[in-house]
This record gives sequence, structure tokens and C-alpha cells, in this order.
Amino acid sequence: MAVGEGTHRQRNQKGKQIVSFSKKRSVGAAVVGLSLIAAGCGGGSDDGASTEGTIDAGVKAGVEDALKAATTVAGGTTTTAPPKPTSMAEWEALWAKERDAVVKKITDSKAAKSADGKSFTGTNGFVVDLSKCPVGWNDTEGISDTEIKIGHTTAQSGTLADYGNIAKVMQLRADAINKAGGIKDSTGKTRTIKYVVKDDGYDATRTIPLVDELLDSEKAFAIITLGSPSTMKTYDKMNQRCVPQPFSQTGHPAWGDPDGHPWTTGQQLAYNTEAVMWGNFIESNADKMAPNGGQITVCALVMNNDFGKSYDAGFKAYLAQSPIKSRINYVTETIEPSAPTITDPMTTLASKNCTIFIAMTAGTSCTQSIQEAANNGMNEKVKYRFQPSVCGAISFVGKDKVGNAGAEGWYIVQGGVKDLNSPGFDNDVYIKFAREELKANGIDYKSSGSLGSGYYFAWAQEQALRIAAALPGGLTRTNLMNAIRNMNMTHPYTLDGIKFNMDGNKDAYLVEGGVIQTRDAKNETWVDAGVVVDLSGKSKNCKWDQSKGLCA
Amino acid sequence: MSGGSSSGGDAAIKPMFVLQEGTSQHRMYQAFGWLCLAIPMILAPYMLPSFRVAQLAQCAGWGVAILGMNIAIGWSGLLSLGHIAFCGMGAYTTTILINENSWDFWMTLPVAFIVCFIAGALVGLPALKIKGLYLALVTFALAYTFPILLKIEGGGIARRTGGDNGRNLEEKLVPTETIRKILFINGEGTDESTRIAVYKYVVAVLVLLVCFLIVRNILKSRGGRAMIALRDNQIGAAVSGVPLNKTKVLAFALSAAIAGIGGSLIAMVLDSVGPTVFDANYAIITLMGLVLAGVGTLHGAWLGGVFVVFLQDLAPRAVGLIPVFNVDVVYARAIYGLMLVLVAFFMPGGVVSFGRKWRARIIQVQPKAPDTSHLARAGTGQAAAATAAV
Amino acid sequence: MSELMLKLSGVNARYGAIQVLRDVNLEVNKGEVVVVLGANGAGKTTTLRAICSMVTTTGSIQIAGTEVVGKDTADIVRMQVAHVPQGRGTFPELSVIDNLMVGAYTRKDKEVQADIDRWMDAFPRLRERRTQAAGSLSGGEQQMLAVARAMMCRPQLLLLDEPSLGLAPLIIEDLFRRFGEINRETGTTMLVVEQNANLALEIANRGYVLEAGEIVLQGSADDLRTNEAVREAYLGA
Amino acid sequence: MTAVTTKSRGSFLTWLKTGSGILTAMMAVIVIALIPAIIQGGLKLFLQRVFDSLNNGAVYAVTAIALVIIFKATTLINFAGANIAMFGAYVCWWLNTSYGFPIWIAVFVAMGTMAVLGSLIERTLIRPFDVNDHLPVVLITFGIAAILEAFAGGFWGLEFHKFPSPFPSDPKDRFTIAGAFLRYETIGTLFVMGLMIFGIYLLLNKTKVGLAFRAVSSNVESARLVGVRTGRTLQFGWALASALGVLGACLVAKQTNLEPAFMAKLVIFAFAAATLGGLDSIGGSVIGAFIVAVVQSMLTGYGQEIPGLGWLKSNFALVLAFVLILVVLLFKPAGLYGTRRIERV
Repeated sequence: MAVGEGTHRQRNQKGKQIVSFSKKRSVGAAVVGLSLIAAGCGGGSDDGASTEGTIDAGVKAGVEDALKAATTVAGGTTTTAPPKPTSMAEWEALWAKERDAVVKKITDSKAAKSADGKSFTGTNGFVVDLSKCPVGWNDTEGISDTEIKIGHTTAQSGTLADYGNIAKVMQLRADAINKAGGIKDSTGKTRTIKYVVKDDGYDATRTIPLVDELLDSEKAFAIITLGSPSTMKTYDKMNQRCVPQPFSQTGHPAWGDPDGHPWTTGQQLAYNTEAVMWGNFIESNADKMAPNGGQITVCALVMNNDFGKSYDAGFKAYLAQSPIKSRINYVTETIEPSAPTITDPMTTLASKNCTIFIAMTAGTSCTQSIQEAANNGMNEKVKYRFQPSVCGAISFVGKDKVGNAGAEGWYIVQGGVKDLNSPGFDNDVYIKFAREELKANGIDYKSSGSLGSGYYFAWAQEQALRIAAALPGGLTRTNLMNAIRNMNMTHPYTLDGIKFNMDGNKDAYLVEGGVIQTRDAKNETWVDAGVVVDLSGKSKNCKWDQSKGLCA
Repeated sequence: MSGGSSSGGDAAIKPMFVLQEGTSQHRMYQAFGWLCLAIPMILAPYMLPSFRVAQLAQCAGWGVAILGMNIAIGWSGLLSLGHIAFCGMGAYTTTILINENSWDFWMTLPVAFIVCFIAGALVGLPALKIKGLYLALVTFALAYTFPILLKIEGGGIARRTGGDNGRNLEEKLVPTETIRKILFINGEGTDESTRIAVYKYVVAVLVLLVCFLIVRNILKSRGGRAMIALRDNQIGAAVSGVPLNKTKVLAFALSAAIAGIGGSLIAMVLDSVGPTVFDANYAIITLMGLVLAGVGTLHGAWLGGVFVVFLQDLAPRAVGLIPVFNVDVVYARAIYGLMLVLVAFFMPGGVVSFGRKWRARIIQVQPKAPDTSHLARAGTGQAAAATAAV
Repeated sequence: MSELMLKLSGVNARYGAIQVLRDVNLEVNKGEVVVVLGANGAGKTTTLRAICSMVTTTGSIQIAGTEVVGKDTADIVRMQVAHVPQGRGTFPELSVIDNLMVGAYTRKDKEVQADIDRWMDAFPRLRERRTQAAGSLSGGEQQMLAVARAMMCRPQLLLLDEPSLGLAPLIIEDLFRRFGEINRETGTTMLVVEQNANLALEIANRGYVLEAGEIVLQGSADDLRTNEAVREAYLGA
Repeated sequence: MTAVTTKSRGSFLTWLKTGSGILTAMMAVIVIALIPAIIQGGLKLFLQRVFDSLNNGAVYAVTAIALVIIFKATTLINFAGANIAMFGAYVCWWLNTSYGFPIWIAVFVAMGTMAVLGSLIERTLIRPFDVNDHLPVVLITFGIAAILEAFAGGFWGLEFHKFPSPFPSDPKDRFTIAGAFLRYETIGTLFVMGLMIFGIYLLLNKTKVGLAFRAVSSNVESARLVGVRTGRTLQFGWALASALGVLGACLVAKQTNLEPAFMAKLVIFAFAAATLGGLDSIGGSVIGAFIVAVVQSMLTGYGQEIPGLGWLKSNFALVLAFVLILVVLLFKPAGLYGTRRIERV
């Protein structure tokens, strides 16, 4: 009877094929889009301001800066689509090239530990004070001459045990990498990857001792955690112990804090960034939604957990600085993650004459909100209905879920990620490769939405290790973090046009882009409704303040 | 171990030794029992890896919580499934006082005790009217409700509690130089995390010991006897002058307060609190810990916490050891469930009374005065006792 | 000597660790009314419970020549043994009619309805309250219901446990008169456990005295009535 | 259904203290408090909320009935009931999607399967224990719940599935009454609930096994003494409750989606309903279910319109149900229509 655990499904980010759009349109839209999104982003990471109903001066300044920046840069950034690899070999070649570029960038910046070993100066402001690390701390702990030991706490039991499939895929990828020769080090060694996976049942109480075990007994080189609560409750310790916590499997904005938590990074589109995209969409389409400066009612179904609240706060912050905020009327209804049905709140929202409906929910509620909207007449009355990125996967809107009819016409911000299960990606090289690899290992790729997430995380892990190993000094903890914080690559699992990059302390988020799409029921796919927006480097770093529940 | 417990009058089996209560042999035997408990407890932090020490500290925290639950469930016959909420209140009291008011951990304990005592009394008042399994269901609903209440936006509640993510303790419990010397944790080769783990363990076990002694003395007192009388025979107790309502409310409040102390310890050990630590899931897990260890036994507290922490920790590992096929870890929960069923079958009354039964075959202590075997009797056997009255 | 209905020989019974009956020997002939006297806690109730296999028992208990120790209660009841337990043992949530229906649970014949009518004739109060829940009946009415319910299985052997408990004297007298009638009319063998020795001995043929789980005395009703010890202990003389 | 109600004679105040009195008073208070919001919201919204309450109420009721049946038989709360029902729903879904069984056939087969499992559980895991010693049995039911959850996840995966509705469930399958939608599914669920109650009534009152069941739930000792095989009767109770639980789960799974925890999420509302109505009263628990549903729909729906209560959103549904139970139990410790027998626990 494990109830009460929040039904986060935040890692199930999957996208759909983007239909390529006309260059002309994209440029124009990108100008508007980027500027406003960038503006909102400042707000997004400072949601306290909105809750008090005032606009923070800093946010305002950020808006103006971003507007200026956008007009000059936008034209150049969004139009150059790189040539798409047509085979895995081409992909590999591309990645090798990109890795070399990262290695060169880092080497050129002369990133290195200080002579006394008390600090590490990375690239673009990334500095780690090693003197605060525990006595006896070792930059190469967890790696032997032949093996890299990486700890991983995940949910393999309990209600959210499906997430355990991520670890399964990561193991499978590691086996393949090891078989193909492992990770080659600049010092000449060749090492295999070894994951030590521990089950925490998505229960942070259990994560804490498991992380201790991985730190103290397993002496893992790095430790990956899953879920916001588990990561939040261990990231202080991981940073005090100076052990990498790379690619945390959660979308909380707090993982973008290279000053306070240099050893922790996320990999997903932060929830509040997505909220900014909704806000931007509303602003750009305001006159279509409510002609002649009419009022716009935005109705949101907010899940009462970290995930839903991040969306809610991010969106409120965006509205607070929006130039059309006087026209927007924001109505919310809150549900518990453990609510069995959502008929009542949906009836309440349906009675509010909504112009736009946004489901800030995850898990079963994705399907339920689609179903209820179809049942209670919202589908006919509300033209703009949004699902959050985490609900985009076919496991939520596919044929065997709510059927095509139900999801037709819904909008979504695709969190920049492809969908392993979607027939829309049948011709994608990497998706094909992933499906075949799963099949060769006796796994049905349709059996779980988390399998795709596994590829998403495993790829990043592999590349980061390869870059770090190629750096002067070979694979070390500091090199790994510096490698991640300077990654600039083409992720085969993100949508075309979404960058996968960080830049020292300047840009602390790997994925900051997405695209607004609508559901095409006939072809069982999501199609473009906006443009691919990439906000790379636009999100402010986030020093999370627990006592306020927002970025400081 | 504290003696005075002849187990259930299993007259058929002759014990190998018979001790008279109060004799020097008996005292030696008691001392031996305590040593058997103390030696591993003292050695454990120095022998085990630090994450295990941290787990043991967590065990002690849950042990205190279970000791508190036992006052209500085991000794007062108030079947509460909602004590996890009081644990949570204690934990959050400690966390908020430390984070927002920069209090010392030790100073937060009395406050947690008082807060939970008052909360327990408030919940205990309706419990006067609500009985039996109704009480169980209402308190279970409390366990479901508590995490929702933590997330209320109004009144700054969600801000103070950290909402869904919970909060990390800002001031952590770090041993002073003197304490380091006393505990021998300043040696070469031990790192700071190990030292802190050992210190936390010592703190948690000390608090557990103090709570254990408090509860033991309460049980021996007039009030404690009134409580037990109430459990065994309400009408009989009322007739012999036990103030029914007062005793019930006090018992419930006290049990809540001790559970709250347990919560404070858990917050201290984990360095964090969150709604998922104090939810219905843990209400069930702690109840399992209590029943597995032994309802209505004082010594259940040492063991109950161990079950709470290690059952969950070991079940998934056990699945990995199954040699056949490649059993999915999903089945860890099945092993967990199976163990519950097995223990209910083969160790009725919990591990403590199971141990007593075996001990009775070797050693029996003959009570000197009218005995206190009701303290030792495991399980809620009152109903069976009632039918046995011819 | 007439046919033996019930024979207990060397019966021991225990509740967990507590031994309640020690080597009890007791006989009831067919058609007889036998009373068991004894103080509180002497083991009277346990004797009846042992017969119905409701308590751990060793020794031998024969009902109409069949050994029943170790048998299931339900099977013993199917040998047409009815037991009116202490405190009536009605089904408080069930209506009077349903209580009577349950009484006939083991029967498969078609005369159940006729029997219900018969016992409602015998106890007219029950007819008045036929649709009421048994729990709402007065103590006397409930005892009548309990007896009627027991008779519904057409017992050869009726075990009555303290039928007078908690009833007003007038009602008790009436009740015992009924027992006598039932015994005469239907020939039902009865084993009555009773503290009210006066009344019990009036309808009984024979009696036993139980003390601390052991039979200490037995004899005909008249013998017991005149026995000095019995008079002192149970007849209040 | 079997609640002992003494005819209330005399004043209004005496009536007010009965279950129905408290119920009426409670509903009156709620309605009066909400009148301004209801008027403001209009008839259409009000009707829609009524229909929502009917839908939720029926769902809670069918789940609560399964609980009550086991409680009546054994005075035990079956914490595994939710997961037995969940497992049955999986069996039904599996038969329907993988083997093409028509949905209703699949439902009946699943009910039968789980009835067998339920009676096996009773025979092997529950019967060896003393009924009066609650804790070990509570523990065992928790254990069974965990095992079933693990196996459901192991067999059918942890991702949720769409459950085939046993009723016409297209968005257009609804009546429109004054602008509000009454879905065929709601009517179907209510109808099945009615059938279920009627069926249970017939089974308990018109059959021998029903008589035995009522006898056992009223007085186990006496039931044995009239020759009822109590063990088999309890087994029957478990089988019946398991089958009904599966039926309930199959009715609701369309709305909740199928996942290993879906019934565990729902069962707390069923607990609330049963506690409110009286754990040993089937009729009471059905009424309790509708009260919980009405409170949920109306109080959270209209409550937030009342000035100052803007925070009273739908996440408070469970909290409100909890407060409601507390209030009711303070006046009626055995629930609105329960009997006080339970206090002997």
C-alpha cells in the first residue's frame, strides 16, 4: 500500500518529430519568442517576486537586457540547422568531433588544479574550492586502472518503480561501451564503466543511507540520484564531500547552481523554463485568443507537489512581468498527487470560461485531464489546452491510453526530447538503433516510457566520461565536472535545434529549449505549432532557498 | 533482560536453570543480559562502515518512535495508525527551530516533546469516544492527511516546512572536541563523515536509552498500571478507580510526545525532513516494525527500528541474490510482504516474545512478588484472556 | 438401565495454560434432565463447551454412543445437540424470525416453517416481536428466543447454560416450567448448568456437583436436595 | 442494512441525535453555507456537481461495500482488499486486451478468479489466527497487499494502462440536462451499484449461506453452536468481498487508469465512507460514500468561491473527509448507521 509518494513523472520527457518550418517565419517568431522567453526566464527563476505580486527590479532589468540581446542575436542562432547524420557511424564521428572541440576549449582555458591542490579553476568562471573537501578526499577515488565505479540510486520498487528502467538501459549501454573497448584515458589507460545500482523506492529516507553507502563503502567515483526529493536531500552532502552528482534525473531548477553546488548538475529542461514558454505563447497569441484587448483567462490544474508547484511559480513569475498582465486572469485548481480521480477540479475549471487550459500535472493525471476535458465539454469551449512536457510521451497519449480523439488538438511544450515509442520517429537513426539494441537484449521498447529516458541519460554519461578522460590528467572528479560544465554537443535524443550545452558558470543548464506542438491524432504524432526555441544560456543560475521555496 | 518475565506459564517445559528474583544470581543474570545488549551497541559504530552506523542511528530514531507508539497500541490498547504524524510534528519542530531560530538540537527536544504532547492530547480527546478499529481508521486518515497539511500555502506553512521537497537541516550536529575525545573518534584514518555518523549514533542511542528508562518507570508507576488495567479490562479498571478519560488522554499524549522525540532524532540523523518520511506508507512500516518486534514489550523498541530500516534496505538486495533467472527488483516488495506473513505465522507476538519463549526453556526467573508479567506478555491477548474467564 | 445419551469419561479441558476440568465423568440417559451445580469458576460452562468441542479437551465424550472429542462443533451440532450458551447467545442484529431460521440451519427437511409456528405458539411474545431485532428484546424474551432457537434443530440433547442468569424470579419460574414441559412433550434430553439449584433440581432427575473442575458429588435430584453440603452451599438453607 | 434502529419517539432533538438526523443536519449546514456560491454558479454547474458526486459516490460505494463485507464477517479491516481488487482489474484488462474476451465476460472471470484467491487467502493465511487479536492479521493483510502489488508490477509492468470501459464511454455518450452532462458511465456505475446492493440483499436475506453469514457476523460463538461452519462462511465472505472489490475496481479503472497503486489511492476514500456510515452497515457505507462524494464536489468546488476560503481547493478533499469523520464519530462513535457492537474490540 505504498501511497503518498508523489507521482512525479518528470523524467519521462519525450518529444515528437518536429516538422521543419519555413525559415522566414522562424526568424520572425524567434525574435519575439526568444526575447520574451529570455525575459520571462529571469522572472522564472525568481518566483518569490510574483507571489508577493510585485515585479522585482532585477527581473525587469533582465527583461530589458534580453530584449536588446535578442534583437541582435536571434537571427543568427535559430536558423543554422546542422546536417543530420544518417547513420550511427556518422553520429559517432560527429560526437568525436564535438568532444574534441570541448576538450580543446577546456585545454585552451588551462583549466587545472592549483599547485597546492586546494582549488580547481575550470572554464568560464567555474571554480571549486577543494580546501573545503574532506581530509583524505581523492580526485580519483572510485576509479582503478581498469574500472570506473559509478553509484546510482533509483526507484526499482514501489509505485514509481518504472523509473528503474532507466538504470536498466544505462547498464545495457555500459555493457556495450565496455565491450567496444571502454573509456580510453589520456594517460593511456582503458577503463570499463561499472554501475552500482541501489533501490530507494523513490523514498528519500532510504536514499540518504544508500548515498552514504555509495560514498563510504563503495567509494563510488560519482553518484547519480533520481527524483527531486532524493536529490534535494543529498546534494548538500555530495557537495561537501566533493563527489560528482552528475545528470540528476529530475527537472528542478535547483541543479543549476555552479557556485553553491558545483558538483551537482541536472540534465532536463527545468520546469520553470517550460512555464515561461507557455507564457510566451500566450503573449504572442493574445490577440488571437481575445481580440481587441479582451480578457484572457488562464486555467491551470496544479499538482500539489514539487513538480506542479514549480510550474505554477514559474508561470506566476512570468505573468508578473508580462506587459499584458492586466489582460490575464490566472485561475488555478490544485490536486493531490494521490488523488484517484480529478473529475471535481476539472468541473470547477470548466465553469471558469477559460481561454487557455494548462495541466501542470504528471503521471496518470495527464491522461485523466485529457479524458475529463473531453467529457465535460472543455474541448469544445477551450481552444488552447496545454499538456506539460512530461505528458508528451506516447505512454500518456498513445492509442492504448486515451485514444487519439481525446488528445487531438492539445498543445504541448516538448521538453526537447524525442519519444522512443512514437511511430513518428520510426525513421530516426538513433531511435532505430536504440530499439534494436533493446530488442537484442530481449526488451520490448514499448514496455516502458522510461527506457527512452535511459538512452537520454546514458548517452550524456558516456560522452561526459569520454571528454573527461581525454583531458590532461585523465579521468578525475574535477575533470568530469569541468567536462560536463563545458559540454556542447548534439544529443541524438533531443529534438533538432535543441542545444545540449553548458558553459562554466555562465550557463548551468544543459537543455533549455523546447518547441510548442499540437497533437495530430490521425498520424499519432505531435506537430509544430510554434518554433523550436532554444534559450541556451538564458536561464539564470538558481541558488535554491529552501526556506523561501524559490531561487535566491 | 530486565527480568520478571516468566513466559506464559509453559509449564510443560522444564527450564535448565531457575533463578529466584532478587537474588544475586538473578542480578548477575540481568547484568549479563544488559551486557549482551550493550556490547554490540558500543562496538557497532567502531566496527561498521559509516553508512551502516548512520542506518543504526536511524534505527534508534525509529525505535523511539515505536516506543511511543507502543504506549498507545501496546499498553493502553488504543490502536493508532497515525502516530507517524506525531513523529513528523517532532521532526518539523526540530527542523524549523534549528533552521529559522538557530536553536541547538538538544534544546529542540523538549519543545518537540511538548508540541507533540499537546497535539497528542488534542487527538486523544476524540479518541475517548472513538474506539477500536474506528480509531485505527481515523488515525490512519490522519497519517494520510498530515503530508497534505504540510503543503498548505497559507500562514507560511509550506514555506516553513519546505512543502513537497521538505527541508535540509542548516545547522548540523557536529561533535565538540571534548566529545570527540570521549568517543575516541578523532583517530587517524577516520574521516569526518564517520565521526559525525558515530556521534549521531551515540546521541540517538542515548536518547533511546533515556526514553526507554522513562517509559519503563512510567509503566511501573501507578499511572502505568492504570493504563494497562485500562487495556485489559476497561470496566474493571473504571470500577477499581482508574480515571478512564484522564488516563486515556494522558497515555495518548505521552505516546505522541515520545513518538515526536523519535521524529526529532530521525530529522537529526537524516539531516532533512520531508512529507514522504512521515506519510501513510511509513505509518504502515512503523506499525510493521512494532508488531515484528513485539507489541507491548519494552525491548521491542530496540528491535522495531531495526526492522523499519533494514527490512526495506535488505529486501531489494535479497532479490538480487535469487539465483534463478534474473528476478526483477520489482519483486522486492513481494519478499517484503512474504516476510511479514512469515513472521506473523512463526513469531506470533513478535521477535521479543519469540526470544522469550526460547529463553524460557533455558532460564526461568521466579517472581518474588505479584508479578508484572502483563508487562511482558506480548500481543493484545486481552480478548483471549476474557474468554478464558470461565 | 436406559440408553445413554451422553457419557463423559476422564475429561480434561484447558484454556491455554489453565486447566479447568480434571477427570470429569458424567452420564446422561436418554430423556433425562440432569443438572450440574457448582460455584462460579467451578467449570460448569466449560463442561458444556467441552461437549460441543469449543475448548481443548482430552478424554472421551460420547453422544449417543459416538465419540466426539476432536470433532468439529458444526458436526456435533449435526448430531442434534443444541446448546444455549450463557448470556443467551442470540443474534442481536437478526430479527426474531431469522434467529429461529438460523436455529434450523442444520436441517434439510421442509417442516422448518411449521416448527417456527410451533415455537411461536409456545412463546407468543416472540410472535409479537417476530420482525424486531433480537437485540431489542428484553432479557426474558431473549432467553425464550434462545431456547426456541435451540429447539429449532429438534435436538436429542439440549445443553442449557445458566438460563436463569439475570432474569427476574417470576420469569425464571416460568422458564423452568417450560423446560419441564419441553422435556415431557418432546422427550428431549437436557443437561442444565445452573446456580439456582432449587429450581433446577425441581425439574431434574439427577444432578452433579462440580468443584474446582472436579465432580465431587452426584446423585438423584432428591438425594442432592437433601444432602447437607449441597443444601448449605447451593440451596441457601 | 442490518443496523439496529430503535424507533425514534418524541422530540425533534431526539431525532437529531440519530444517524439520519445528524446526516440531515450536516447536509443542511453545508447547503446553507454554500447557497450564495451555488446561486452564483448557476443551475448548470450545480447539476454538474450533483452528477459528479453521483459518479464519485457510486465508485466509493462499491469499494466500501467490499470492505464492509469483510468487516461484518470478521470484524477485521482488510488492508489487502484494495490490492486484491487491483489485481483483479489487471486480470480483467489482460483477458480483454490480450485474449479478446468481451469486457463483461472478462470482468466476471476476473471476479471469479479473485473470489477463489480471496477464499484461499482466508483459508491459509487468515483462519489460523485468533479473530480477536487484530494486529497479526492487519500485518498479514498488509503483507498480501505488498505481494500483490509486486506481482502486478512484475507481470504487467509499472506503467499505467488504459482500461476498457464496461459502459459506452465516448465523450459524446452522455445526457445533457440543463446544460450539465450526465454520462452513461455514471448511470452505468450507479446501476451496477444498485444491482450489487440488491444482489447482496438477496444473497444475505434469501439464501442459507446468507443466513449463515449474518449469523456469523452477529455472533460467532452462537453461530458455531447452531451448526454453522464458521470457517467456510468467512471464506465465503472473503470470496464475496474480493469479487465485489474486483467489480468496483473494473468500474472505476476507466477513470483512474490501471496501475499497481490505483486502488490504494482510492481506498482511503472508501475507508472514509465506511467509517462515516458505520463499518458494519452496508447501507450506511453507501450513504457514507455519497456524503464523502458530495462534500468533495460541493465543498471544494463551491467552498473556494466563498470569500476568504480561496485556498479550499480540491487537494483538500481528503482533509475535509477526515474532518467530517471526526465530527460524526464524536457524536456517533460507531458511524452514522453502525451498531455499537464494534466497541467491544
